[in-house]
Amino acid sequence: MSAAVADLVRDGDVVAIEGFTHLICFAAGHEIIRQRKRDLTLARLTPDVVYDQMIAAGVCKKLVFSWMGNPGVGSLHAIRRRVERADPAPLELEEYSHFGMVGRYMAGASKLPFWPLRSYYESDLPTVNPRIIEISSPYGDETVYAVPPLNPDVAIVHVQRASSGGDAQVWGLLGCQKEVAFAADRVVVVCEELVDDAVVRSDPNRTVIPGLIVDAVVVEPRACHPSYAQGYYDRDNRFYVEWDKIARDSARLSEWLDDWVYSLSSHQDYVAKLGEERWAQLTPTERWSQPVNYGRYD
Amino acid sequence: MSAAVADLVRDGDVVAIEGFTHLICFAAGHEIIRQRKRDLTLARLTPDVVYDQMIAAGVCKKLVFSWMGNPGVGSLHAIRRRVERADPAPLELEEYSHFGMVGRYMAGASKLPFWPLRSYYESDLPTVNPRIIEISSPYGDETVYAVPPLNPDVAIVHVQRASSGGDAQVWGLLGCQKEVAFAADRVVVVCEELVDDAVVRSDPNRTVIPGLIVDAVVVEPRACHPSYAQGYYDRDNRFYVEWDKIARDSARLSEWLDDWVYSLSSHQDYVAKLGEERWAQLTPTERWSQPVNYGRYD
Amino acid sequence: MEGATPTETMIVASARHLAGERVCFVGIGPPNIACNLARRTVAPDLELVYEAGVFGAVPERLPLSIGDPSLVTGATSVCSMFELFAYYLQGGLVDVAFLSGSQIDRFGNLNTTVIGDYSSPKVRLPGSGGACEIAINAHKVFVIMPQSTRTFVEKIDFRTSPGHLTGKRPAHWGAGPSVVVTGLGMYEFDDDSGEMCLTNLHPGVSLDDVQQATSWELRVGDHVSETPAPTEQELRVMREQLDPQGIYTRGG
Amino acid sequence: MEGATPTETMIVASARHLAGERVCFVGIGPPNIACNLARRTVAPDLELVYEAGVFGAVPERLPLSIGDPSLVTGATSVCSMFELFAYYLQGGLVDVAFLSGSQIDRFGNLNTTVIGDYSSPKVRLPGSGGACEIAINAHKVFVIMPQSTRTFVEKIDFRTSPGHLTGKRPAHWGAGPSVVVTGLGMYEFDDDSGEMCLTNLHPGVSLDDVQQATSWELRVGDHVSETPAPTEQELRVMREQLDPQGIYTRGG
Repeated sequence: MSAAVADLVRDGDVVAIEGFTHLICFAAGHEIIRQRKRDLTLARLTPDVVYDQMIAAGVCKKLVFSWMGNPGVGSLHAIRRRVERADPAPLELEEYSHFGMVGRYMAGASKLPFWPLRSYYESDLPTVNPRIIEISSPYGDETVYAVPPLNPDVAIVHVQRASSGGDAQVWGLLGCQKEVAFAADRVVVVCEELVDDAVVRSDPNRTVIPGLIVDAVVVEPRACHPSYAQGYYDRDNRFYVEWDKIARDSARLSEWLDDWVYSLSSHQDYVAKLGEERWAQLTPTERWSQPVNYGRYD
Repeated sequence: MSAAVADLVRDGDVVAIEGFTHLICFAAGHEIIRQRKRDLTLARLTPDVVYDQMIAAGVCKKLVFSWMGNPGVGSLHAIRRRVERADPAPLELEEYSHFGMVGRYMAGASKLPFWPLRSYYESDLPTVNPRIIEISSPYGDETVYAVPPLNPDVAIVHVQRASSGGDAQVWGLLGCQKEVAFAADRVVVVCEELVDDAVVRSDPNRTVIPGLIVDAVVVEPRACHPSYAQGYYDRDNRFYVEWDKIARDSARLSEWLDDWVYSLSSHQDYVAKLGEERWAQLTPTERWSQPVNYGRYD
Repeated sequence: MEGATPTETMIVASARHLAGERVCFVGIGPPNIACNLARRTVAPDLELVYEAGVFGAVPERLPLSIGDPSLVTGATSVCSMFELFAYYLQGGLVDVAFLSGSQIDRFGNLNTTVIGDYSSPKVRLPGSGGACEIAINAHKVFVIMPQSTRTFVEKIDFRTSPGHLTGKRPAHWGAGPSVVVTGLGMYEFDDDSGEMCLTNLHPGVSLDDVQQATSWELRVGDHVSETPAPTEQELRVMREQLDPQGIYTRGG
Repeated sequence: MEGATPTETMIVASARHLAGERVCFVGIGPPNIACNLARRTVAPDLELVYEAGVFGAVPERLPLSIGDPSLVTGATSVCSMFELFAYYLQGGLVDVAFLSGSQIDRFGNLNTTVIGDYSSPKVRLPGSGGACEIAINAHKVFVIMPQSTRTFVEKIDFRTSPGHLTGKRPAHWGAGPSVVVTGLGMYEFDDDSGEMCLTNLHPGVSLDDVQQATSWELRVGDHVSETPAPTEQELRVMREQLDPQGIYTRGG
């Protein structure tokens, strides 16, 4: 992770760590903090705790998003301090809706100059974001709204399993992992497990990202804590609740960053610091998919 | 199949039997011929042998498509006779490219008034199809082309396995099975195997069509011959080659329709008439996917 | 059994309104409990859609976020977010969607973006998420939110999700907010004026109470009924199965 | 080993042109054999993309259609046709695509739609399929087709797929046709005029032969080489592994 972030994330980049509640690569966010990257524009549908941490640590000057919050808990206090009180510095916002952000990634991935959707009518969002523009249908009176493509400099995408070549498979919630990867200039795939190419090729319909577009493959189990990886570990709700208290107080937040990010050298240290008991509580019992027969045609 | 076609396919309908080389439901085409439906508009990216048969049988007045041919073999002679010589009747054509047809289904499924793509520039296609229209990007000088939504009255979609509620799973080539089903007013799912709801639910990422949008579920194994179903049977190339000779001669084609469609009462008869030896040749050896663990969260 | 809290009454009243509905776009918290309560009572065939990309969820526990893993395991279908928003929501398959807000006006327009000015907000709220497109494309919208003069306001500070605008919505949108359920009562919208209109008072709540909790002069229906109190069965399902820790229903 | 047929020479010459390429959008027939031959010779890392939605195919037999099941089993990824066209092709990941046509003009514009008038055609051809978007979006296009005065024409009857138009292509498209390989020789396109220019004659073919098979006055490069004859190894791979029945290579 350290090498991938050092090589591929540059000061001033547009960076997207995606994953809709699922497969959010907190370990990558922590490494970016540790390497003291600066002036990043962070993109993500749902800036949640990982972006609150990164923004508190000062890596970010601008946020592109559609919903900010601590999901199921409340607010993101570090972000709110910057937005409401410029404390300790202002934070630029560029705001869409979920479907708008999805469309932006899809336009980026498809090299389309815009993406059309039926949203934003009579909302105040286009008035505060002039990049959301009403356009006409060529087939009648109807109008739709357009959003512009989003092509991050770097996308960091967590997946359950990948081959050493970067062919990556995901199950459970897909979020925008595929779309952001195809839209980005540089792609880091972080996986729970490195598997043989033969495992990937046994089920090609499960492949979400081809190694072709991947610049680095990082094997980092449990990298999504306190988020989750379907089948590997559960969401650690206790952490989300605790974060609310930590983040309300900027001194306490700094202390947390010291204890859990700056003073650790890697995510393995973080995993160890959480302790095996905590991990045991987060491990689900198994529930396997029924396999399918692709057949051999020779 | 007989009841589904009788109930759901009506004279004059726009009907799409989709499946890109894979999962083409020939049995549904034969049943439509047997029931002597008339004045259908047939939509499909690749009108191939099944549409040559249907068009020869006189069920169709108009074809909406992007590539017509006998894949890997040559022409579709019954269609060419109608287009080149109005023999025995003219056939109206509405023509796009593959990506244009895909976009039309996606616009239909998404209730968008148009779908944008980077194609058609400096091609003669927009000059012969005025529904392909150049539009401007709201973000700069760039233009793209728009195609209009396609919402078939009926989509007939073959899948490998489905639950009795119509939740359908596909692996191998996906074609536009999902997009056409969401775009259509009425949906017939034809499956190789009916499975327990629990099988579908063991792997929700594999579900392509939810029963919610399905009007009839037909269990009809081997319904795609001479096309194929990944893992179940191979493409019967011998038939495609033979069809070239059959279709060149309209008398011989009529005879074929008598022997293989009109004089049979169901697809089961067709399967039996082909003979077990032929089916044995078409059966691949097994090649199973490696299952994945979704985990139980309770 | 202990009597219902206002939140419990709000959830039960919402659940009952789901009778006869088929496809429901669910938010987390009270709407989620309402939907799962409805599946066990008035709407056994209700299919739950979550914006994370899940159709036909059958969660074995109370999901703690909109993308809880328990929504995935055993679901009918998991698709990309694009497909969920494009084919299910925009495609017109969603019968009812739940929305909430920090502010609502008499026409059901909702604010989840900011309190105060957008560029220098007093309180920065989460933003739209999927709410803007949900408000426009779902066949109808159920609003579920607490009621006070801070939430029921004359003029919302930001219109995140359009309701009945200033009285009428375009015909090619979904029908918009059809019911608002709060801890005090229930409201529907007048067909002609698009204005919120009191139809129900929850047990123990007076007309004066709801007017006191509303910043505009409330329109009152001809026949305001008392919401039937939650039954023993409804309370038991909610307290024992859906929210045993009382996280959402009793502020636990 | 028996000498090469013109088709075999055409396939081998195309395969050699794939040296150094990474991602190739494959059509069925000769292009498919050329790509698989290249993978076994000059371009072992070549990734094959098929419009049916396959990336990284490793077919165990010669695929008989663009969507043969052997393209799926063991592939790296199978995606929807939308994703294939949008993310791989339109997104700019395809380095080389093979196209063919019933007619080509000196600028590499291709016709696969009709011979004669569109509304009352003499011969109705298959149409675009994916060719129109491939011609515009692939980084470069290799054309592989038989050569005669019926195929190399002064003016094509229908422009299905744009080549170098009347000399120049817009800068934001892919670079367009870069090489044309026929049974007689090979051509590249002049950077300034966009015109097809003979670079190679296949063994035993004269300049007069190719001019006789071309409806316009052919432009000839300064240094026309003879295409090196297919090697024993190339012929063996093609005849023994890729097309043992000679379906595409020897008209079997």
